[in-house]
Amino acid sequence: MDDQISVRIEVPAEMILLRPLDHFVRIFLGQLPEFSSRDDLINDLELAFDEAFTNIQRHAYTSEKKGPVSIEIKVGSGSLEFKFEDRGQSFDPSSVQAPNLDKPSEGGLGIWLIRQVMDEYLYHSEADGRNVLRLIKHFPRGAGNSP
Amino acid sequence: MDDQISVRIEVPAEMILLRPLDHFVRIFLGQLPEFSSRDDLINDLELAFDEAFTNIQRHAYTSEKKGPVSIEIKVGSGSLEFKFEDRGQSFDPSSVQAPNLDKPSEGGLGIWLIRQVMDEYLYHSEADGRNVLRLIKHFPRGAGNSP
Amino acid sequence: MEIQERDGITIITTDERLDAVVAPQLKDAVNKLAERSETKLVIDLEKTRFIDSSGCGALVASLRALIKSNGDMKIANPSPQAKTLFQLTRLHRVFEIFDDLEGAVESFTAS
Amino acid sequence: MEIQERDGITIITTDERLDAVVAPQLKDAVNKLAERSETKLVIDLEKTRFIDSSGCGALVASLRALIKSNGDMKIANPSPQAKTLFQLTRLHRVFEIFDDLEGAVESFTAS
Ligand SMILES: Nc1ncnc2c1ncn2[C@@H]1O[C@H](COP(=O)(O)OP(=O)(O)O)[C@@H](O)[C@H]1O
Ligand SMILES: Nc1ncnc2c1ncn2[C@@H]1O[C@H](COP(=O)(O)OP(=O)(O)O)[C@@H](O)[C@H]1O
Repeated sequence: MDDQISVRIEVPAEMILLRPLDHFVRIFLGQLPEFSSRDDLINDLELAFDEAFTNIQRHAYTSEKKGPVSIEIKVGSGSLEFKFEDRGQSFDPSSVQAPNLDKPSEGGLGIWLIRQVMDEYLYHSEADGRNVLRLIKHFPRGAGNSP
Repeated sequence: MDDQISVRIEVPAEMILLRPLDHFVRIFLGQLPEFSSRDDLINDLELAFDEAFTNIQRHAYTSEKKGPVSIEIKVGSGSLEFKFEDRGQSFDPSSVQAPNLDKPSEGGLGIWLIRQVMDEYLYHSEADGRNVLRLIKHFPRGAGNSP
Repeated sequence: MEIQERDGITIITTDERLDAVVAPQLKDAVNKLAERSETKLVIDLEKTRFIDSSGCGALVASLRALIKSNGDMKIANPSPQAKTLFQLTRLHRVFEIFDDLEGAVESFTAS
Repeated sequence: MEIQERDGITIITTDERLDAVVAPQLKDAVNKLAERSETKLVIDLEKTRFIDSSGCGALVASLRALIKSNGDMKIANPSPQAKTLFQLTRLHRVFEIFDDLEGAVESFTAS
């Protein structure tokens, strides 16, 4: 993991940050050789990132004034990780029911979508009040060249 | 300064981060009511940000492997600040000569351009090796409405 | 987001992104349109590169509101990302989706 | 960045940004073109929304390399941002700048 590149971003979990962050992720990943001409993969990763941030904005911080979210993006030679830390309401992802796709509803797709496009959805809460969400995607080395 | 919004970003000072960061800044500022329909102002701010990051990438870290840069973007009710911290080579901005615009050359425009579009260019080095660059722009409250 | 009328059909052209930022706006606009019964609406995604679950939710809510007042909704011009998302969520079986705007508009006048 | 030839005139269409990321590429490409004497080059900025000082530097270097081998360079389609930047740096007095590609191309054939 010598050629790992890592980025840390701390923002308030406000809706106004969603688009700047999504664009950052998309343009950053789009420049990595691993993802060149892999628009489908970048779309998936942007979606997972977008859903995770939106959930923290909406569910971890329910009051008007939003708390902070700390984001880490790590790209290694064979995998990518988005790590989100918030200090809001925690929850138990295993208790969230999968959506019934035969009865489309207005919500309840976020976590399910993240799990569809990422390989791992790992969530835990620390004693100091931090909730840590890690989304991981594995890809073959040189995925960009052999789609 | 109650409605201040602040963002922190830590990245390696690599060229691959320039575009993701520039886009983040552009889209973030573009959504703030202060800058709505002020493309000229956003262009100026993107340019200042771009030049400051490029200078750190190029001059503060001269070796192949780049060190870290920590960026803070703060928007208050009447001003905006970009703060950059690097741990590389320091320099004395007051010793940098203004470019001779009658003899166009390939370089030497960066700091001058930043000073043209921002109100303040403040640079100092800390004892612990951090070099701190603060770029400040003042704008009238509600600038967006009365261009 | 732009709204226009053409021969009794309303066309909403969404922006580059149909995400949590604009989903409430879309729902509000369609709820207003649905006050009139039998509203025929086309959502033109031509400019929309990216849709998330909030965007999908707004589309589901929009269709539902229109059907309640005997209207209907068609979708035109999905991007590759939108197509993938509609397939994944099986919303392609819920929405009537057309590759171009004309097809969506004509499907109303034909019926 | 795209390079094409048209009636003995080379046209380079730059991407959305002409910044430190692509400046070396542009310089390399023009240096190669300048190996041939009397190269006529148009830099078409139609797609370019944003230029920084590295982009300006690459344009200055390009003009210089071409003139050295008796060629010339014109610029077409500057964005509002590019116009402002060229004025600020007074490069609008150094470069021949045209509002559209045709004007730039014709300025070569006319002379
Ligand atoms: N980051 C989070 N923090 C706290 N609760 C969350 C978080 N993400 C999801 N949840 C909870 O899980 C539920 C399901 O989330 P999701 O699948 O994204 O659908 P939706 O957001 O539409 O409800 C949410 O309604 C919320 O109660
Ligand atoms: N952040 C920085 N850290 C160290 N040195 C710098 C920094 N910014 C500028 N410099 C120095 O100041 C000089 C002038 O910078 P600038 O006006 O941006 O022009 P250029 O980058 O084209 O040389 C640079 O050549 C460099 O020596």
